[in-house]
Amino acid sequence: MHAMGRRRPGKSGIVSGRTLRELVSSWPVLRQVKEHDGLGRGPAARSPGTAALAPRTETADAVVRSICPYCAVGCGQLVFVKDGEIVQIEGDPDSPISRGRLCPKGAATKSLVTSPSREYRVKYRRPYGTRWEELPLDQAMDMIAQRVIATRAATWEHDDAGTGASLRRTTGIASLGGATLDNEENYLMKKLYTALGAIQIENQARI
Amino acid sequence: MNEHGPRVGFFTDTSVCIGCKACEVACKEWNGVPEDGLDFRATSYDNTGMLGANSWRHVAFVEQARPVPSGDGGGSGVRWLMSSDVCKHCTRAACLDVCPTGALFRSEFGTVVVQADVCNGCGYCVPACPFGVIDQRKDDGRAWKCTFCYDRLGAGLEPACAQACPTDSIQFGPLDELRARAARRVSRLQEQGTAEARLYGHDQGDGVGGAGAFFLLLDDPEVYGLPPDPVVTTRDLAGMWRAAAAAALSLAAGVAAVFAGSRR
Amino acid sequence: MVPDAEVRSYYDQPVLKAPVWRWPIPAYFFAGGLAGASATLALAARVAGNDRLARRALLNSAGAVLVSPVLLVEDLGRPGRFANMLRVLKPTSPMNTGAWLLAAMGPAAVGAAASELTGVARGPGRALECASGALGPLLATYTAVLVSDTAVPAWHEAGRELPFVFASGAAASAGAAAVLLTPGPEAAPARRLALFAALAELAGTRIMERRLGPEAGAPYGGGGRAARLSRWAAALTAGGAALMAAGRRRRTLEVAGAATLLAGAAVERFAVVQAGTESALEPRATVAPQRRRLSGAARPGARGQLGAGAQPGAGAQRGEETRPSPA
Amino acid sequence: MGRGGATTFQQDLRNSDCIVIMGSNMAECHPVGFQWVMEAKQRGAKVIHIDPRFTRTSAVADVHVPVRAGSDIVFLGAVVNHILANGREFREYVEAYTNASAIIDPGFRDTEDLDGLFSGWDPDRRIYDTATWQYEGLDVLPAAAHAEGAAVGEAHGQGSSLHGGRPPSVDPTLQHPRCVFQLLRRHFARYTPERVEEVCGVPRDMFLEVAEALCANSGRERTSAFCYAVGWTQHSVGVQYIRTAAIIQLLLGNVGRPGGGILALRGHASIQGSTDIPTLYNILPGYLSMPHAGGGAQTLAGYVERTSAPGGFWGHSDSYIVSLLKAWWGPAATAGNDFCFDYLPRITGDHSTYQTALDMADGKVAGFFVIGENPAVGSANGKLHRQALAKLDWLVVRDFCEIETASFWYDAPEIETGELRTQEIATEVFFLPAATHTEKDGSFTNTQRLLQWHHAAVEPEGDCRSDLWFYFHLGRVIRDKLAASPLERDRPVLDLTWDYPTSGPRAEPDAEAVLREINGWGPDGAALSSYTELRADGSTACGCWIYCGCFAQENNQTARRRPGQDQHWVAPEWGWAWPANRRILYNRASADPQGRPWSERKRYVWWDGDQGRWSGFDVPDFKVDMAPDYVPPDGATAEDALRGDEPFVMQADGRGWLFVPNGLVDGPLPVHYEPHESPCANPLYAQQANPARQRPRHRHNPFNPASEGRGEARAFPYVMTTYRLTEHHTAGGMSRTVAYLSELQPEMFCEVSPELAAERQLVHGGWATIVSTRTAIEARVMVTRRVAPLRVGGRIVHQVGLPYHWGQRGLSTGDSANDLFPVALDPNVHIQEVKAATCDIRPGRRPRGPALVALVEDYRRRAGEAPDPGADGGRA
Repeated sequence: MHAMGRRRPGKSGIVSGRTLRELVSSWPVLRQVKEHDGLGRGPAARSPGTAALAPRTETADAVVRSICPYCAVGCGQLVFVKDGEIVQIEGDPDSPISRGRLCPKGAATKSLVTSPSREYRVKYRRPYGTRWEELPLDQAMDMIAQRVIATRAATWEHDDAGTGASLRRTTGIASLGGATLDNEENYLMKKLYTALGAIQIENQARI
Repeated sequence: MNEHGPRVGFFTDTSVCIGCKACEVACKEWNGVPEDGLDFRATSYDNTGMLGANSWRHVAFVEQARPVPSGDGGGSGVRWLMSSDVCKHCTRAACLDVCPTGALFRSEFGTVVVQADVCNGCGYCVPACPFGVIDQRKDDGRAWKCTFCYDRLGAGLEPACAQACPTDSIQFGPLDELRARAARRVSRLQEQGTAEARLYGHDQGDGVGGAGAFFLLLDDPEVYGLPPDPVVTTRDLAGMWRAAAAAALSLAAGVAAVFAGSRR
Repeated sequence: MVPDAEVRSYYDQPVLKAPVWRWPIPAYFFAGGLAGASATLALAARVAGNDRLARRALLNSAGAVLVSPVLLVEDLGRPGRFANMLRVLKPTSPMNTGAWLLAAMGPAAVGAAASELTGVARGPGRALECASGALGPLLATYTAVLVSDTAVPAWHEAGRELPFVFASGAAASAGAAAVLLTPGPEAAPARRLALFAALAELAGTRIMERRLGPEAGAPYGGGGRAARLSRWAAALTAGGAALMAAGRRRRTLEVAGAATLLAGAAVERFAVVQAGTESALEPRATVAPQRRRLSGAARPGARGQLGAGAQPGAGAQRGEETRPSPA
Repeated sequence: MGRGGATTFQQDLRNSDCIVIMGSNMAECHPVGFQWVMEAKQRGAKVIHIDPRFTRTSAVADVHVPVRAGSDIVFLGAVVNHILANGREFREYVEAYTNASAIIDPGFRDTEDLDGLFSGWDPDRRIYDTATWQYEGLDVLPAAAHAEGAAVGEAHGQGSSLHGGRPPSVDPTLQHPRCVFQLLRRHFARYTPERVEEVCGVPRDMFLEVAEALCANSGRERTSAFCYAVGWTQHSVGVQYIRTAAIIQLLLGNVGRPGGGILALRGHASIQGSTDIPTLYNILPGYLSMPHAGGGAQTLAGYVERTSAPGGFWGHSDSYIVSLLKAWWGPAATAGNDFCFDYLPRITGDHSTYQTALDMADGKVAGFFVIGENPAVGSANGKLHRQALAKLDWLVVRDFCEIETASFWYDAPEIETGELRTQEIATEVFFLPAATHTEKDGSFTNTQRLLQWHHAAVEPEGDCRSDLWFYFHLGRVIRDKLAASPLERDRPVLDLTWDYPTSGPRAEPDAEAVLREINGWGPDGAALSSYTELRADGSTACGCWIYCGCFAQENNQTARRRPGQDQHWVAPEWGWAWPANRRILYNRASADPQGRPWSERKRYVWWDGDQGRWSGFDVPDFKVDMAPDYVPPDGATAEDALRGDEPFVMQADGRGWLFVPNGLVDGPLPVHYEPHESPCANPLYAQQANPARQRPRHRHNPFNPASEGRGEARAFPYVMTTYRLTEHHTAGGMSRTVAYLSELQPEMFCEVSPELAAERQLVHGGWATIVSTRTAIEARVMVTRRVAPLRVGGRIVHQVGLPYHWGQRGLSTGDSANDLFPVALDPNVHIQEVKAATCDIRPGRRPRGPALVALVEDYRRRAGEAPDPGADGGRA
């Protein structure tokens, strides 16, 4: 993205399609005299594009309060949005923990959430398959739900054969992950898995 | 001083730098600076190498076998220097002086900025810089360097690197204030026994008239890849023009001389 | 060479950035020199009444001056913005000064040459001839200032000698080029100019390299590319001069000598530019003189004593870099 | 001390007079939190970094102490010994606030008596009978419950529920030979500075400087803090590392005070959140233990009896569990059916991720969800996990990018070596793209128990969805499919309260509605504001009792953003910390028994006589109106059973535990054991390694031989340790796909000393192959003095440093260090030992294809599979 604001690249500083008189009067050599910048190292040399520069944070449509997704320090982040796209993520000066500062990963959060490596489509690999296939999301959800129900039924243990103690569980389904997720997500996972009787539920707190 | 307030600058206190490179990433993220190659350089934890068109911030890492002072459990005989290098925004800037198109200009904040919509890639600033900061970007042709976040300054914001720096090693503010603060910091460090602490680029009498981004270092500047006594080349320009004039005159005289005496 | 006090560096990496100029720039230094000196030669010949020599020299100058902007624009990162060279008037920038100079000199030489060839508007033609002749020497030597006005030791420290090297080179080129185009006796002054300038160039280059000293002048000695180019330039210039001298009677020898002299002048420009690249990439060339300047010892090679001027606490507790050399 | 979380908060480090960072590389792994350490240093605090390597933390620390990986307890134990031997403990604090005076059962035998074991060790079942560890005169749990007791104990936040309340016999003078104080003195008597030099490789005077710095910076006027991370937890005796630091901090009186405490530095954005509301097998939300199949926990009453305690807030475990059941099963949960307590599945032992992986490798697990994690690279013994994935019927992976766990079937290292063939892998794989934190609402809980809300900035694109969306709709689809089912087993699913409002084109569930359920509501449906309002009669519902109050007054307290500059330094109005927005736990201990601050300089929470309540900078971690001189009447229960001068409100005896009678499975006191794989014999005891450590034997989990008896392990003579770099994030899934981070650390490398490089002809900048019995990996070589060889037990031990961020996917790829490590776990929390193991290292790149398997086989032969791999040297 053009670092110095939106200017049509390649358009030179002199010729900008305005009236001849404007053109001549904007010629920096003349401005060196008018603006007392004899050596042409100051304001006279400034191009109209540079003068019109404004930071993306000022021209953004919205600023959203967020928290860095990387480590557990919990640094405050400000997410700037323009035309439905994230244009900048930087530290939140109001955070009493981070005071507007970030580490290299926190500073790279915009690159993370807009990374070209991100996937946007469901990918499906059939058993013994050799390549990915596409799959509509709702069909994938249906297939996963079927498999949960089928596996659960096939591996259900109502009670312990030996002691007769109630088990009401399945050891056919396991889950791993949670430390990078929200509390609300962890809650629904634990609630649903427990109701399904799945007990091999784990996350990164354990590694 | 001008109507935009006092000249601003950076004071980088390398004694509190933890080499995290947040400055490098925050700068690239704000300015859209391209990624600069994934090569392992085996130069301690520095895989950036140096400042350039695609690295406007560069954190240097120097591992030193430090003679273990007796008694002081100062650690395991190792010292690891870290420092975030940046364009110096010199008071007397060679790149600004030599730039033929006015792409480089002294901003109202006292910083030195390259205008990407003016630069025609003549490359003159590259060998002129006594710190080896600015460079031409391959396949783009133009010269690039730290702009001191000129667009952010315009809106009263702090440069991206200074805001991100976790330990406030990079401090942004009015240059005079920073110089006073730095002087206090270096004398306090020296009192606490860090005798090797010294300032670099703070002295307005040096060869570039004092840097707009100056440093507190813990060893000689060249250990960090910095020139010990940089001088703006423009200081000697007048002498060069005199020599050129003399040469021109001797050329003219020489040519005239060959016609002396005979037409043939 | 007495090894200097151990020069410390950051993993032996350069302190400066190597110049980014490619072949068109030294080529332009040669063309610009030729154009400038030829214009002066043409004026001198005209004044001396040697119209045939003046006409040839003027054509040389116009030809070279036409090639110059093509070379300059070719080297630009953004050729489409060449006009930005005249966007400001900056006396602190030799390249800006040179651009204005070329903008004046170019049309003058070309105008004079056109008037010479077509016979039209001989009056203004004469005036342009005088103008280009007068501006010629500056065009031939400003490029030396451009190169010296950088941080590169091999260039900056040669600030006083390089203009003479470029001036003599230009003169030799102009003389040789004139000889090529003007068989017969009218070329005598040109021949004398070529010989005299060639010797001046050889002497000038030697003086420059010696005055640079062991660090700044390093690229010219030793086995590097710049040293080879410099030796080739000297050989061509000396050879060309010898042939030129011997060829007083035999036209083919004279032509060969002129061509060799031209080649020698061109190669010398490439040598100087290459020397700049090598000098910028050698951290010692930048750091050692500066460190000596700080510690008050003037002579190169002197032990770097920690003089009064040193930074407070400089090196008081110097850690020695553990710098395992990369594979 | 009673809760599973950091006792202090990061900004409080500025108040520390001395900060010991051990088991953590804080400047690299928590750089922005590290600003507070620098703030303290600027004010004159002494910063000490104890780490096998000289890292970026050491570079700015006042002192770096190079310690051999795996010998931390010798160092910390010697600090305890230094405190006790020189009488440097904060006497009044220890007497009033710790169980130093409690007298222990006469049957107790210490490791000094049994050469490395405590009394009650059952070699066959490899567990301890903890009966002899109890306070003298207390009734003891029936032996049968032990296994379950262990599971229960471990559930209470790595801690500490005591059955039976206050110790009957105490000796306030701390002289009685069987009182905790004397046991402690005797236990650590042999942990001397000389021992530290011999075992840890730390020079004697450097150890004394650290010990003295801690002692000099403790007491009334000064406080010291400890910061730790996985450098401690990733050991087979990891929990005991933290225990030793807890003992030091209790002896020095630093717990509950500003600038003191123990700061646990978690690695992920919400790792604390994912143990508070645990996607973990052994606990329910709020650290309530999962009911165990054995023992008396069949009924709700039996469960409550096992999990509650006569004193302390655990006394209300009935109202916590009932409120949870009401939140989950709503109207279906009635007093008549034990509030659906029977719906809860029962656990029968260790179902941790490594045990599951071993079962999976044996084909016992059919379906596997992997949500924002990358076991193929992030878990120890990567080959085991990839082999296990190949035995699944179906696998669902949700992440931003196609991580190694999703692509194992075509680009795992085992595909290249031929150990796995794509066409023979039956696993059906669903990869579902996930929304990032900027594309969904929700809260993270950071390392200081602070819940902070992040707002969605943009809509997710394409098929990307939040995990809230995924699990809500998966539940909805499953409930639709089972709607007509008559089966008993489907009742828990159908009776579930699952009617969260959804909005927008993608029917995204309302995260705040879920948070409100977590917060809980009362009989009138209004959001509760404190867990003290929870009732056991089913009139209240609460998804997680310790989070009760995060939605007080019907507004999302976690979304509070009053700027730090507009509040005092504790900044209570930014986000919401559990429990009850307290920022320092046990802060009653920042005042003396009479309720007066120990000193003006360290004033924090104190008794306000006039108003008759506790006040200060923070929410008091105490019954707010209980006077300091309150003495509980007979028959008082829960927190009312505690005295006014007992700050540890989660403990049944209200005191900090120097000695842990219950709750830990490998000993009431920390003991130095060598790592599971160590080149050194245990210099202190015959018992080589932690007897209770888990070392599952499996064909995919071979072990390097422990040092044969007292000799040296020939094949794997070097210690290897893993760690992180600032520039990458754990297994690299969120950093190796980002150009600006990958270019900062582009390739996998190992760090070796110049001496080791010379010994093995390793070329700086070149390549090396690191080998263990699991596999061999390659890495670029970084020769550096920062990884010093250590003189240990009279000989040189070399260490190999391995960052573990790399894998085959992403912009920056490389071999994964975790592949080298075995599955050997801490018995309390089942965390793998990847901070210390043995290896060999050789120059050059590793062999490709089948030749790699051949190299590893050769090493296994040369190492001579010991008869009982991982045998304990002298003792089984």
